[in-house]
Amino acid sequence: MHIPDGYLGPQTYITAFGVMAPVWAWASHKVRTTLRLRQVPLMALGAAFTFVIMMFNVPVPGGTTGHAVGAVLVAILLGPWAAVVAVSVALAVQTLLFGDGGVTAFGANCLNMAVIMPFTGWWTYRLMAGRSPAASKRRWVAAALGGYVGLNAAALSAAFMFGIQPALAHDAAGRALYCPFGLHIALPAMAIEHLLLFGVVEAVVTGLVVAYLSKSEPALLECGVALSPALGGRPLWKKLALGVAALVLLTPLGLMIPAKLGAGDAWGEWGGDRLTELAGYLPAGFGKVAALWHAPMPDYAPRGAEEAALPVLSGWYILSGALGVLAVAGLVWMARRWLSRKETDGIAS
Amino acid sequence: MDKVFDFRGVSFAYPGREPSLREATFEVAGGERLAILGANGSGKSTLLHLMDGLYFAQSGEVRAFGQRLTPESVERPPFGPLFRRRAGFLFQNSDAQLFCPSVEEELAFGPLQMGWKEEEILRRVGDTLGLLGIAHLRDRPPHGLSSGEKKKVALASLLILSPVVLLLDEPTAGLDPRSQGILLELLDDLHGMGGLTLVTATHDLELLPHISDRVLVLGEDHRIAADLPTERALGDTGLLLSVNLIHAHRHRHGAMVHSHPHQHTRTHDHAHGEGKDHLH
Amino acid sequence: MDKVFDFRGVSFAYPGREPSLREATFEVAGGERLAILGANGSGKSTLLHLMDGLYFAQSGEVRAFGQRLTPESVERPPFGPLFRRRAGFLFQNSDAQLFCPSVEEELAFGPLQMGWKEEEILRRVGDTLGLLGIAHLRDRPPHGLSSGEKKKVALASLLILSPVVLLLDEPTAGLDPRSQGILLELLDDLHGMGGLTLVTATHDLELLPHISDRVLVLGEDHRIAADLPTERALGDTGLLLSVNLIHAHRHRHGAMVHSHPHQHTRTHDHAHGEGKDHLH
Amino acid sequence: MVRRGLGGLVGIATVLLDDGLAAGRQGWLGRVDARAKLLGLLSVLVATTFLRNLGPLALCLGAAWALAWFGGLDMRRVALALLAVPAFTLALAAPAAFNVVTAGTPLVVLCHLGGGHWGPWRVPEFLTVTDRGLFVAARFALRSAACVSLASVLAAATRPQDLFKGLRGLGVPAAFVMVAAMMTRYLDLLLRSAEEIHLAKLSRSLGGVGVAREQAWAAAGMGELYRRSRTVAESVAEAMVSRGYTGEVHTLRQGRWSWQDGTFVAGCLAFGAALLALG
Ligand SMILES: Nc1ncnc2c1ncn2[C@@H]1O[C@H](COP(=O)(O)OP(=O)(O)OP(=O)(O)O)[C@@H](O)[C@H]1O
Ligand SMILES: Nc1ncnc2c1ncn2[C@@H]1O[C@H](COP(=O)(O)OP(=O)(O)OP(=O)(O)O)[C@@H](O)[C@H]1O
Ligand SMILES: [Mg+2]
Ligand SMILES: [Mg+2]
Repeated sequence: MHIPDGYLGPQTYITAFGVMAPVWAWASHKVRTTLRLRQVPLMALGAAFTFVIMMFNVPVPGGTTGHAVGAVLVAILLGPWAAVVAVSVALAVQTLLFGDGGVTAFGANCLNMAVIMPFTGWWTYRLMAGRSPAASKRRWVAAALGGYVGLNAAALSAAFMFGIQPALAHDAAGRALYCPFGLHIALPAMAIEHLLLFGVVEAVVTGLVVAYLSKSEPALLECGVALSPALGGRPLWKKLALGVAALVLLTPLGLMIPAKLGAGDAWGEWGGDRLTELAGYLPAGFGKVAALWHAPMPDYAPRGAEEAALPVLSGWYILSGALGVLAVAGLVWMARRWLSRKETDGIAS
Repeated sequence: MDKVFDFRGVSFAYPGREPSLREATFEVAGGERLAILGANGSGKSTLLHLMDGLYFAQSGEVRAFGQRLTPESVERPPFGPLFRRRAGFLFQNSDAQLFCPSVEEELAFGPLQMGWKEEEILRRVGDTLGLLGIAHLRDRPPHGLSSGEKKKVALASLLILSPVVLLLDEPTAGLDPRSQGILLELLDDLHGMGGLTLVTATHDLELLPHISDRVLVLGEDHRIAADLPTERALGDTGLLLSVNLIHAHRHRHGAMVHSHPHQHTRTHDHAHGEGKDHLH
Repeated sequence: MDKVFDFRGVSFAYPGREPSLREATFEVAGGERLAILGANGSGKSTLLHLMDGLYFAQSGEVRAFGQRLTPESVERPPFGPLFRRRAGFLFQNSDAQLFCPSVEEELAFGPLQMGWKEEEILRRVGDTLGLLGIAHLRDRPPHGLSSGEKKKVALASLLILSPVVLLLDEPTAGLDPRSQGILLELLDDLHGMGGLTLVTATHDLELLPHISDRVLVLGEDHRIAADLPTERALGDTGLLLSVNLIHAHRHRHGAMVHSHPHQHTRTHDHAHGEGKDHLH
Repeated sequence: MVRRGLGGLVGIATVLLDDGLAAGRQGWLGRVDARAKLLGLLSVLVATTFLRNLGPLALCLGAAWALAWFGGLDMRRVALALLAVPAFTLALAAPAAFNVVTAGTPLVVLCHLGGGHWGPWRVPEFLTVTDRGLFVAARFALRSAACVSLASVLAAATRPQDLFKGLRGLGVPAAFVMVAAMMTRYLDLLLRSAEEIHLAKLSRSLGGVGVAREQAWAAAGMGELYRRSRTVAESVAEAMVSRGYTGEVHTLRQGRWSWQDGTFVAGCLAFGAALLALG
C-alpha cells in the first residue's frame, strides 16, 4: 500500500501534504504535552516496532503469508495521536533509507496509513471494547475488527488516490500522465485484495497481539488509553460519527482543491474533460454502473454538464462513502451486541 | 552414534559482513563436554547457530548425527524433526528464547508439535519443572521472572524433549554466583546421568573446568586457534594472551603500579614493601 | 563537600509490586570507592536509579551534595542541571544508553543540554575520545560497535561532563576478561587522578577488590545486610552465604562427589585419593 | 518461508544501516553536504513529476544513473534499487498497454476474448496492445524508474545519520528528526530481537501444527517485541534524563556550506529547470 513516486500527480500529492501539515503539528503537540520526557524514545521505539511488524510474515489459511501494517495495533497500544507520529516516522525512514514508498507521495502515504488507518481502527476498537477489562475477550475481538476496518479504510483511500489520477491528469490526447488505472480498476483490485487477504492478516495480527498482551501483561494495554484523547466528554460513538463524517466530507474537498488549482495550471488543459470523466468513473468504483466501460477516454464519449460535474461527483462520493460507513457501523453494532450477550451469558451460567 | 558433530572447513558470514567464522574443522563425540572459548565477537554464538541448523555454512560442510545440515534437510522429515528433538539450544539471551505467555505453555511448545497427547504433555511439564525445582512458576508469565529463573525455564523448555545434545550459549552470563553454581550443578547432574553431549560457549575462564573436558579456542580472526584438553588450555598463558582473552594487567597497590600477565582464574599473592597481601 | 550521598530510611517499590528496596540508610563520602553487592533482583539497579535522581524514594530521604532529591529539585535550576553534570550513570544495558545516531552526537548530547558553545563541545568530544583511545570511532553509529566499544563510548559520554560521581551498573557484565581488564584499569586511572567518587553495582565477587574499598551488601529481602570494608566482606563466608551470593557447592571429581561452601574468588587445591589436583 | 523472508530483510537492513564506511559514501557525491543533496535531488525529483514527454524522462533516468556511476557510489548496492524497483513498476505498468485499460488504435492483436459482459464490466472483442496504451505504460514506467533512481542515489550517497541532520538543517523540527534518527538506531536492535525470537522458535519447531497455532506464535513474537520496545524506551528516557535532558531537543548545528555544495544545488536546480522547459 506504499504509493511510490510517479504514481500520483502533483495536484494529489501536494494536497496530501497540505492536509498532513496541520495533522502533524497537532499530533506532535498532543504527544509532547502528554508524554513530555518520554516522547522522543517512546515514539522512536514505536516507529521501530511498526517497521519490524511489517516484516513479520503471518500465515493465512490457504497456504500463503502476508504482512500487516500495524498502524491500528500501534494506535491501540500507544494511542491514536502517538500512532500518527510513530507511523509517520516509520514511513519517512522507509522512504528515505529503504526506497519503500515515494518521497513525493510521502504525504499521501501518511494520510492513508498514519491517519486514516489508526483513527478508523482505533475508533472501531474503542467503540467495541467499551469499558471491558483489559483481560477480557472483547478486547481482542474489538482489536481484530479495528485492524480490519482500519486497513480497508486506508486501502480504499489509496485506491481512490490511484484511481482519480487518469481523470485528474492527462495530456492533450487524453493519455494518463500518472497511474494509468482508473477507479474502475483500482478500487476493485485494491478492495478485493484487502477485503479478502490483507485485511484478514491485519485483523489476525492486531487481534492476536492484543490477546497475547492481555493474557501476559494487561497493564500494557491500558497505556494506549492513557496516551489517547480523554474518553470523557462527548460519548465515543458521537466522536466516531463526527470523525467519520468529517473524513467522508473532506475527501471530496481534497478533490475539489486540486481541481480548482488545476484549472489555472499552465501545463494541463484539464477542464471539462476531466470532470466528465471523473463523473463517469466514480460510481463505478462501488460496482454499480455497468455501462462505464464505454468511456475510458472522454474524447471518445464527450458529455455535457461540465460545470455541474464536480458537485454531482462529490455528491456521489459522499453518498457511497456514507453507505460504506453505515455498513461498517451496522457490523460493529451487531458484533458488539453479540459479544456482550455472550458475556452476560457467561456471567449468568 | 559416535560423532555427534562433524565440521569440515566451515565458513560463515552475515549478509554484507566479513566472515564471522573461518574454516572451522573439528568433531564432537557423543557424551563429550566441549567448551568454545573466545573473546567478544570471535564467533562463538555464530558457531552454535551453525551447529543447531539455524544458520547454514556458506562453504564447507556441517554434519550432525552423520547427516549433512542444509536448509532442506533440517525441515524434511524424518531427519528434521528428529534433529530438532535431539539438539537443544539455550540462547545467550533468554529473553529471546521465552516467547509464550506462560511458563507452562513455554514448556508445552515443543511437545505440542510432536503431537503428544495432552495429558502426557501436562505430566511431562510437571515432571520437568519439578526436576529444576521451579514448579511454583508454572502459571507465571516468563517476562516477570528474575534472570536466573528465566534461564531455568529456558533450560526446562529444552529438557522436556529429552535432548541428547545441549548447546549452551554463555549459560551463566549475568547470573549471580549462587545461581551460576546451581546451574552448573544441574548441568553436572544431567551429564552424570549419561549420554548427554554438552557444548558450551563462554569467555569466562573460571567456568571452564566446571563444564568441559576439552576446549575449542576461537581467535579474533574467527579461526580455531586451538583444540586442547581444558587443563592444558588454561595453563597456556601464551595462547590466552594471543586470542586476547587475558592481557598484561596493571595493578595499583597504594601508590605503586606494576604490571604482569594476568588471568582472572588464578589467585596470586604478592607482597610489596609497604603494602599488605592482595587478592585479585 | 564531604558527603556526596546521604540515604535515610529509603524505601522504593515499582508500581503494583513489593518494595524493591527497604529502609536503606548509608552515606557515601567524596572520593570513596563503594561497591553495591547483591544477588540478582536484590535491588542494586534500583538503588543506583535512586542515587541518580531517576526514581524517587517513596519513604525516607535521599540527599545528594547536601540537597534533597525530589522530582522538582532535580529539574529546577540551578541545582538540577548542576546535579546532572556532577553525577554520571553508566547503565547496565549500554544499548539503552547509546541512543544517538553517531558516537560524536552521543558525546555531544549532554553538553548540548547544558547549553555549551558549539566549538567548545567539539573540542571536548575530541579530547574525551582521545582519553579513552577511541578517536577512530567518532563517526560510527553506536550499533555495530562491539560490546566493549559500546561500554567505552557510554563511559565517554559521561566523562565529557567531568562528573565528580560515577554510578556504574555492572560495568563488566558480558565483557570478555581482556575488555574487563582494560575497563578496570581505566576506572583505576580516573580515580587515581583524584576527586572522583565511584559507586559500582555488581554481583561479581572477583571484581570487588579492583573497584572498591567499601562494600554495601544487599540481601534478598532488599535490605542492606552489611556495610563493610571490601576485604572483610570477602572474607565473611557466612554473610555471603546468607545473602545467597555463594552456596554450598558440590564437586564431581571423577566418580566422587563432595560438597563445601564455595566462593569463586578463591583457589583452593585439594587432593583426592585417586585424582589429580584441581583448580576451580 | 518465514525464516527466509525475515532473514533476508534483516540482511538488507544490516547493509542499509551499515557503518557508513562503505565504499559508496567515500566518493565525491558522498562528501557533498547532506542538505545540498536533499535540496538538489529532491528538486529534480519534484520536477520529474511534472514532465510529460518521454525524452526528458529518459534524460532524467540517465542522469540519475550517471550520477550514481560518476559520483563513486557502490554500484552493487544501488543496482538493487535501480533495477529491481523499476522492473516491478514495469510489470505493474504493462497492463496499461492493453486495450482493456487504455483504448486506442490496436497495434498488436494478442487473442480473442469474445466480447460480452463479465459482471459489471464489458469485455472487448479482442485483447490488443494499443498505441496510446503503449505510450501511457512507457511514460508511467519511465517516470517511476527515474523517481526511484533519484531517491535511491540520495539514500546510497548519504549516511542515515547525515540524512537526518540534513533534514534538520532544512527546517524539519528537531523533535521529528531526533525521533527518526533514534528509530534507525533501535531498528537494528529490534530486528535482531525479532530474528532471535524467530530462531528460538525455529530451534524448537518439530513440524507443522496448523495455521492457528503458527499465527498465535507469530503474534506472541510481536507482543514480546512490543514489550521489549517499551522496556528499552523507558531505559532510554532515563538515560537521556540522566544526561541532562529536560524535554527540549538540542542537536549539533550544521557545518558551513562549501562552494561545492552550492554548485551542486545550483546544478540540480538548473537541470530541473531545463527538464521543465523541455516538458
Ligand atoms: N545478526 C548479526 N548480523 C550481523 N552481524 C552479526 C550478527 N550477529 C553477530 N554478528 C557479528 O559476527 C561476529 C561474531 O559474533 P558472535 O555473536 O558469534 O560473537 P560471540 O563470540 O558470540 O560474542 P559474545 O561473546 O559477545 O557473545 C561479530 O563481529 C558480530 O558483530
Ligand atoms: N521496571 C521494573 N518494573 C517492575 N519491577 C521491576 C522493574 N525493574 C526491576 N524490578 C524488580 O525490582 C527488583 C529489584 O530489581 P533490580 O533490577 O534493582 O535488581 P538488581 O539487583 O539490579 O538485579 P540484577 O543483578 O539482575 O541486575 C526485582 O525483583 C525486579 O523484578
Ligand atoms: Mg555470543
Ligand atoms: Mg541490575
